[in-house]
Amino acid sequence: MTTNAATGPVKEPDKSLSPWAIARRKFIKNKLAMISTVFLFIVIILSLLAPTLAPHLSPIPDVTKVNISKMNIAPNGDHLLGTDKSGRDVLTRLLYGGRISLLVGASATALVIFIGTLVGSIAGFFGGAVDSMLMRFTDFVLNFPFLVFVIVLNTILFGIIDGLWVLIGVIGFLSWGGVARIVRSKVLAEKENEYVLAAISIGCSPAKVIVKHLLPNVMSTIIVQATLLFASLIIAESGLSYLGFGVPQEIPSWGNMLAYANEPDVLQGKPWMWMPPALAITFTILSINFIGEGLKDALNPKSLR
Amino acid sequence: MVKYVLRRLLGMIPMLFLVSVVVFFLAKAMPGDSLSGEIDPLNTNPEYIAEMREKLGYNDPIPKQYLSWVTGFVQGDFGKSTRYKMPVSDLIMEKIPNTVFLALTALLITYVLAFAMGMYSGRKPYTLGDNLIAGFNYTGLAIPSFVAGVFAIYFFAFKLHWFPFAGSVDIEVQNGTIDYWMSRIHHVMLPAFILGLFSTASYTQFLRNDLIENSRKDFVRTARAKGTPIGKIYNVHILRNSIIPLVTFLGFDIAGLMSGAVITEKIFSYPGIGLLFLDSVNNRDYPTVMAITMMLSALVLVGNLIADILYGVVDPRIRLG
Amino acid sequence: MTTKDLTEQGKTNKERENLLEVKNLKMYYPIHGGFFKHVVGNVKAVDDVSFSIKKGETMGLVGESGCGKSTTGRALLRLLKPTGGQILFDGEDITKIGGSRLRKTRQDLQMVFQDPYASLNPMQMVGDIIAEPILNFERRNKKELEKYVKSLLARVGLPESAYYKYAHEFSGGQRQRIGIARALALNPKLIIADEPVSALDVSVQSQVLNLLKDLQQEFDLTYLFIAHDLSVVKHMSDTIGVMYLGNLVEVASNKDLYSEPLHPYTQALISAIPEPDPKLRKERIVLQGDVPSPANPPTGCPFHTRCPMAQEICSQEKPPLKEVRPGHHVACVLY
Amino acid sequence: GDKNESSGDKTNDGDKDSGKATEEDAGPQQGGTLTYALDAVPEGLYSYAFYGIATDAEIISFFDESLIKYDENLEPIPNIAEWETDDNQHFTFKFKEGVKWHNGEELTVNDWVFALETLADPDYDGSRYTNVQDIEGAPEYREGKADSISGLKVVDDYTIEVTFDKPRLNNLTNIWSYPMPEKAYEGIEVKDMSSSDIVRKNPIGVGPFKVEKIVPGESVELVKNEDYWNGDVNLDKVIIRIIDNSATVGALQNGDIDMIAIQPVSGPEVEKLDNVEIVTAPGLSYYYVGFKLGKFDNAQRKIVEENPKYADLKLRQAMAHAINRQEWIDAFFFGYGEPVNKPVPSAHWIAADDSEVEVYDYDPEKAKELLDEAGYKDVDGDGFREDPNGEKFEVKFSHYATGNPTFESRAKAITQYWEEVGLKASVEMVEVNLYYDMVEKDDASIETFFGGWSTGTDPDPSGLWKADEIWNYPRYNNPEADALLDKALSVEEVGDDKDKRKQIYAEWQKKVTEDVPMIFIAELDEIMAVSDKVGGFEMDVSGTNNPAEWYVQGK
Amino acid sequence: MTAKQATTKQTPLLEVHNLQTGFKIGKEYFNAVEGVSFNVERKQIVGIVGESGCGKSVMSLSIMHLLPQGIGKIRGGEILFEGQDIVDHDEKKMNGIRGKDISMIFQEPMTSLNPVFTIGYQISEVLLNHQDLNKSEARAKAVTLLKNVGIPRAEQIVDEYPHQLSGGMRQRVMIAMAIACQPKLLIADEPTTALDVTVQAQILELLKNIQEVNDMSIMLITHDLGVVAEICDVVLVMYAGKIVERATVEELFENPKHPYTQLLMQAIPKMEEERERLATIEGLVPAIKDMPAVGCRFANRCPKAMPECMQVTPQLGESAAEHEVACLLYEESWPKEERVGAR
Ligand SMILES: Nc1ncnc2c1ncn2[C@@H]1O[C@H](COP(=O)(O)OP(=O)(O)OP(=O)(O)O)[C@@H](O)[C@H]1O
Ligand SMILES: Nc1ncnc2c1ncn2[C@@H]1O[C@H](COP(=O)(O)OP(=O)(O)OP(=O)(O)O)[C@@H](O)[C@H]1O
Ligand SMILES: [Mg+2]
Ligand SMILES: [Mg+2]
Ligand code: NI
Repeated sequence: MTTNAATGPVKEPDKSLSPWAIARRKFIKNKLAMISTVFLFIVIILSLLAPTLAPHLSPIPDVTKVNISKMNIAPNGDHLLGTDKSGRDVLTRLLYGGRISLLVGASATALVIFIGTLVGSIAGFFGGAVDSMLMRFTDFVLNFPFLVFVIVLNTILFGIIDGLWVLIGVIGFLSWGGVARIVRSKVLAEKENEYVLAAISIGCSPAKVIVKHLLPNVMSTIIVQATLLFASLIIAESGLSYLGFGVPQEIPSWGNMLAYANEPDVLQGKPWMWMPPALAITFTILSINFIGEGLKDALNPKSLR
Repeated sequence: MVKYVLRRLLGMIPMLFLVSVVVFFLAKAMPGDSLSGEIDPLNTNPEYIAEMREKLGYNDPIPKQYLSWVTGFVQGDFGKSTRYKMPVSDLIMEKIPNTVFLALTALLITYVLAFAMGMYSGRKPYTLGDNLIAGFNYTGLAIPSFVAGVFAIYFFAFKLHWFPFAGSVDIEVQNGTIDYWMSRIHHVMLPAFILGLFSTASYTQFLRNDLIENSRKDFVRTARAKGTPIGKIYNVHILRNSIIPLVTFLGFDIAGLMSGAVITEKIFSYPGIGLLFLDSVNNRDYPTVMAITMMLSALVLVGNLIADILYGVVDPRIRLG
Repeated sequence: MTTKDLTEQGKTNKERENLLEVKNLKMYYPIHGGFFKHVVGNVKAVDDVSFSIKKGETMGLVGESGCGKSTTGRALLRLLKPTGGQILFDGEDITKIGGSRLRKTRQDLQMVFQDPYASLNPMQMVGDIIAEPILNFERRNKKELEKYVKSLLARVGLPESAYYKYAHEFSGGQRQRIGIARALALNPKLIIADEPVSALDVSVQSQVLNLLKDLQQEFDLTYLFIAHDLSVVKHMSDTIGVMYLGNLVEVASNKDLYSEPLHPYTQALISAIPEPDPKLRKERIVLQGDVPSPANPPTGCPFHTRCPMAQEICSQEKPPLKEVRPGHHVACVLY
Repeated sequence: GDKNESSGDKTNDGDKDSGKATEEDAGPQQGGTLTYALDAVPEGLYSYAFYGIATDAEIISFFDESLIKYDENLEPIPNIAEWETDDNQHFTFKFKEGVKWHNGEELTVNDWVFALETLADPDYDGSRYTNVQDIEGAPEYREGKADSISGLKVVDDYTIEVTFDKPRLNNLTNIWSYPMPEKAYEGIEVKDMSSSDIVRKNPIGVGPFKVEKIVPGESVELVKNEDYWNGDVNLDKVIIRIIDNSATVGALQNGDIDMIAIQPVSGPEVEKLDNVEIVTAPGLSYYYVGFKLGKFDNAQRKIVEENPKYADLKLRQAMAHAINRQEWIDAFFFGYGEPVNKPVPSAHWIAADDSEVEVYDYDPEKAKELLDEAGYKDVDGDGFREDPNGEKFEVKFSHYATGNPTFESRAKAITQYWEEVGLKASVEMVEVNLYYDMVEKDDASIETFFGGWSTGTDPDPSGLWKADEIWNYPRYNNPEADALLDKALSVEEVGDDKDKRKQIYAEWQKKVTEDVPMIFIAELDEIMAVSDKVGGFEMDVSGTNNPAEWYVQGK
Repeated sequence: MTAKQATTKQTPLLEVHNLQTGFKIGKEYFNAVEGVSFNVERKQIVGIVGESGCGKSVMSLSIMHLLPQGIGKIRGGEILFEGQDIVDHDEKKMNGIRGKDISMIFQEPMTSLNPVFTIGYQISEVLLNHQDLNKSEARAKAVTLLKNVGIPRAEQIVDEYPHQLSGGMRQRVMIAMAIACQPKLLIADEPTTALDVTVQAQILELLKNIQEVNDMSIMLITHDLGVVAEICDVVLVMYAGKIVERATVEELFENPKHPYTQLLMQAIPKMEEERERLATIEGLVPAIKDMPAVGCRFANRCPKAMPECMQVTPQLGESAAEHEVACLLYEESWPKEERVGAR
């Protein structure tokens, strides 16, 4: 029978790229995204290495100690970015601050993505009453004006739990609604594809259908959302810290460092105190956004079907 | 349509109820007595406090307290501000015009700019102009609004003297005159721009991408096959489709801008709801905090409703009924 | 193959018996409306459909888009929960079962889907796609499994190297073969093929049709073959059911249906098919209008709105499916 | 207690003599507009009887005045009214004639009676009843047992006799000295007064400027009061603007604002500006580090428990010696302040001389010695001292947190001083409102705490220091000290003898400094940034001079 | 049919000579249509068949200058419409032709209409583009047109939106739009593929009628040989960007010559005859990047392929003969014994 003959392109049997591999290739080809990735990577590495690097970069590597004799020094050979109003080295604090800002951004993002994906995929997959219930709840959470609730909750929980985790928890709990909605709508759309029916028909349990079939296909959306969220949550952290409702003041974070711009003397007189964190935030966000764009292009499902 | 709106409004009630429960318990969870500004904070006489607590119902069971709070609330009695010693409703009414004015201006600036830039970029993607606009957008998205605000004051107010650095109006002009409104506009421009910066950037980018995407749609080919000039295709056929999502953002913006105004109002000392809120949190003025929180939550709901209605209006595929 | 047990093997030699029997199957989709998303109506996608398929035979199902073919197929596989009626598979009513019982039944019931581009998970390797159904039911040695999967690939005409590839690297026809291999993996008794060739070019369509026929012989499969193209259905099936607006309007053997279509709809349908022969240009029965919405079906005979032979009574009474000749059922007042 | 808003009339350039922007000028000019800025939002209660925060008072001071004012020694002197008393219980006040409210009504003693009765009214929702409660009959009036205050006897429109319940030396400084325009309040119930337009929108007074327009939360426009009773007003107009802290320097530099009371932190930046001068005056507030020595029972109004952790005097003394206050002040207050050694600001007339009190200068060696003596020694070699029982010892220091990032570092700096003498110390930053709540309720987590007091013109420190006062946050409980405070107020003991009174207060201050219930850290200057174009401005410990005397040049 | 009467004297309505259309992939252009030549006579229905991806749509879009901008480009050849070469026409000139002289309908009636404008607006637009009408006249005409294409309730439908119509109705609207200005040529790119058979029959009927009434020519693209047999006069069989066979419809079905055509015909199940097995064509149409430079493009899938097929590019005769085929089997110059003659 003729149909028995192999019909595939037999020429190159080893060429078999997974969709992820294809996305990776496309991403690597995207210059802007790659530069941004490298930049972000450097920022992360520098932040992680802060304790190791600090002694080499500054004569006063302790970020918490107040050095009355070294306050408000403009950038010079010893202090490359100067010192702040507590006589702490700005560069050192910038590195330590990166840890916190990135940690807050990343943990809150992880929390948001986790809750959002869980709720969204369950609602989307099961539909019906489960869906309406979960989506009502989502609407409910989305109804809280973000900034307002973060401020209120943070004020309440202040001092009860360690400040940093309060912030992460509060931001996380208030922000997952959008992700849940997007994941739900993606799952709904993806569910229309017959491979989901196929998976059920071959005996996959609902959990397996969600985890093994739906989520990998929704993952591209989730990843892109995650990058956007990561960026906006870093901004949220800095904004809240700027207003005084964010990371506890004793912990250096970019937002807390930026809060110095609130001081009447700093804005014009001592730009070295707030410029570095402002630039660090701006460039980090910029690079995350570019990475997000790159991922969006790379993960575009149109390239697969 | 009217029926739809009514039904939706009705549907908000359970949601508002839940929000009110949450707000109530949050307020209860805050240190201190939160529901009213009636207790004189400077009077530390224990008998006085006990008497007032009894009088104000703090010793009632929680559901009863909630009930009395919420009934007051429904009747427009939001309590009395502990800080300003005046009814919260009056306080809010005093500030809200400013915030609304700010938000509307921001909205206007956002949409005008986003349309101008988005249309240009969408029609001429990958050109120099598009790249410049993209550069502006990415910067707008990456700079935290308070950094942008602080910068803007520094340059536009202090260095260039183009705009005032604080306030909502020049006090010396007569209320209601042309000068008065000019002064208000003059004052609101800079904060409104900063407030709308993020949306401007994201809408521009959104419109651009949507235009490009829509320009690849089949109906564009149909229009070309009809002999319709390309300019008209963009300005009518494509734009009309791309506007739909943008217009619906409008609804969400309403609430978003109001709460986003917190930071902007603070930086520009612009006396609106945002500043009032911040001030109230800082001063533990719970009745005000609660009222504003409730108000903004309700506004989110209304915003969603408006978004849905607008959606129905601009998109013939969605019929409201 | 391996999973097949002996008693059943014995049965196939006997007089052909019904493998699947569908009685009064109803499948309504609720229409949600209003703020509280309550049910405001039903799309009667399948409304009281009965038929049966004999072991080893092919039942064809034709009808226009939206007439409920896929819904029927999916309901049979219990991918949907039927609103009413009975589905007897191998004598067992599977309408009400659930959980692990249902999953067990699905071993014997498999489906080939319409859209070759959407029915394969783009994130899975072809090997995993085909192996997955097996792993859902039993643990298998990895090597052995791979061998088995590769043999299946070979059987559907794909190279072994396909095992490590992803769906996006294949053409529509090849993907459809992968889908068939997946359906075969569990060695099912009944395969529901939901428009397996609609999305394919004629040249490729013929490959898939040939393959399906070959497999039927080889594995003694029973098919429910769904298509909107009457000539394809005719080519494949022993009996053919014609659906219109959720109803089965005519069921007959392959030959009878073509030579002697009874229902006016079937007649129109056959006449509407453009024959690839310019000499056969003939006067056709061209139906007016479109298929009405199943959310709001006409009263009485569902076809009366477009029927050239409609009578007064047609708009009032819904004619039941009657056996008017041996093996030839039709639902029309004319008979 | 923030009652330091009365204006003085004598210049005191303070020790930071960069002020006196006006010396070389030819003389006051007429006309022009002055823009005065505030960096906090007023609450909008524009009446002395009802306002809550100093920002509002700053605005009120432009359009209303007190009957009496204070000189640079904080001695009361006549303003609108003069007084006589023989026994510090019965006073006769004589008002100036022809003083007019902004609505044209003449100010009479009835306006004052009206004010006092308002404050004593049970419906009064302000916080100033304390300023009338000592008048004879006021408590009865408040309880509704009388329909007038018996201690007030109107003789004629310009003369009134006031009787207090008993003679006190501070009766005069304590009594409410701000009349309210009775006519303007006509028809307004006391309970509605604070929300009435006359308080919020169209306030009137007897001061040099009239309120023209208020934009809530943003600005106030005042115009010259042509009928001002006390001489000519130079300026045509005063605009008060509310600005954000961070805009202060820029706005001053740009000339957008002419005057603003600034925080020390802005000082150095403002000093750099060519067009702005800084005028300072000693303030009436000081910062301290308190020790929680006990617990207060609110119901019994007494200290019921002693806190053992800081009971050791030597420990407290050592901790005081450990802090380098001068360095700390220079670092965080840029020199706009001085170390303070006693519980009374130095500018106050009752302040004892440093030689009369126990002074704890920066002396880490002494501190270590004291700790060694007290048994706080490092026994386990971790670099920090353990307590006399050999248990780990850690000083917990609480400081309030606002958006201000320097608070944390200044708190941290203090703990670092302690660590330098071997005491392990940690900082806890607590949100400011919660903080005072916790301090007041003697929350267990508060051990040592940072605080600031602003004293009023009334020299009596009882309210902050006596064992039965809730505001005695350290829970300082020394009956001898309390006795001294009582003695200083007693007419029998002291009579009119100011020196004697001061002497008793000095004794009290010595006692307090010996006991170290708190470490006195710093007293701060009041700082005003004033544009070069402003003339006639003066400021001393009692406040600024009368705005009527201010003027602007060049316009 | 009409075709034969019209052929002789006049110039053909449309003459396409050696048309080459390419797409930019990466930095290079690859031809999707490679040297296609054919004529469309007046009042003729020309059918174009072929597998998916063999360049049917690209060819028709080339004629209309509707190739995706910046990606697709006509790279050579001539397109003579009524004797005038329109290859170098700019957008403006083309706008004068599109919708007026040549119009086009597409496969997807669902997406080809703008979802946010009323049917009336979209039909009026083409009228306003080309005729001197005011809005109400255009609207009135739109109603008439809708009636002409057999839409019931035309007065109401003009004010409805596309989503309110079924697929068949939308395709009728598309047709109404296409014939609004009585074009001389209608290009229909798979107009019935997305439709059900009964609706397809309606649409084909409609096209036939309209063609007769309006005296226009139709280029009908389809992959359904049944449709071709149904209404076409002349058929072009395309494969991989080239025309491999051209014949009148009777001739082609009677006597298909090219192996590709033959296989296509044998691959479809027929109603009237019982066939156990269907013919199949293994493999796929090559992607435009992988087209062989020389040789017959069908050679690698052709069961009758000879070694020479890989080296010699067969040419389609340009004569107006009734039946032309591009296959070496029919080249006169080729050894006779290896040639497959007519059956
Ligand atoms: N999930 C669903 N919810 C609501 N209605 C549905 C759903 N799925 C199908 N329908 C409706 O049920 C009817 C029958 O659909 P079905 O998919 O069974 O038709 P079909 O005969 O398979 O058509 P096609 O040939 O287009 O595949 C259609 O009107 C369809 O709109
Ligand atoms: N925009 C494009 N970019 C790149 N290649 C394209 C593009 N459009 C079409 N092609 C290629 O051109 C070739 C011909 O495509 P075309 O759409 O003309 O095929 P077709 O014969 O119309 O097929 P179908 O029957 O599927 O419509 C295909 O190989 C296709 O991949
Ligand atoms: Mg179907
Ligand atoms: Mg095509
Ligand atoms: Ni075979």
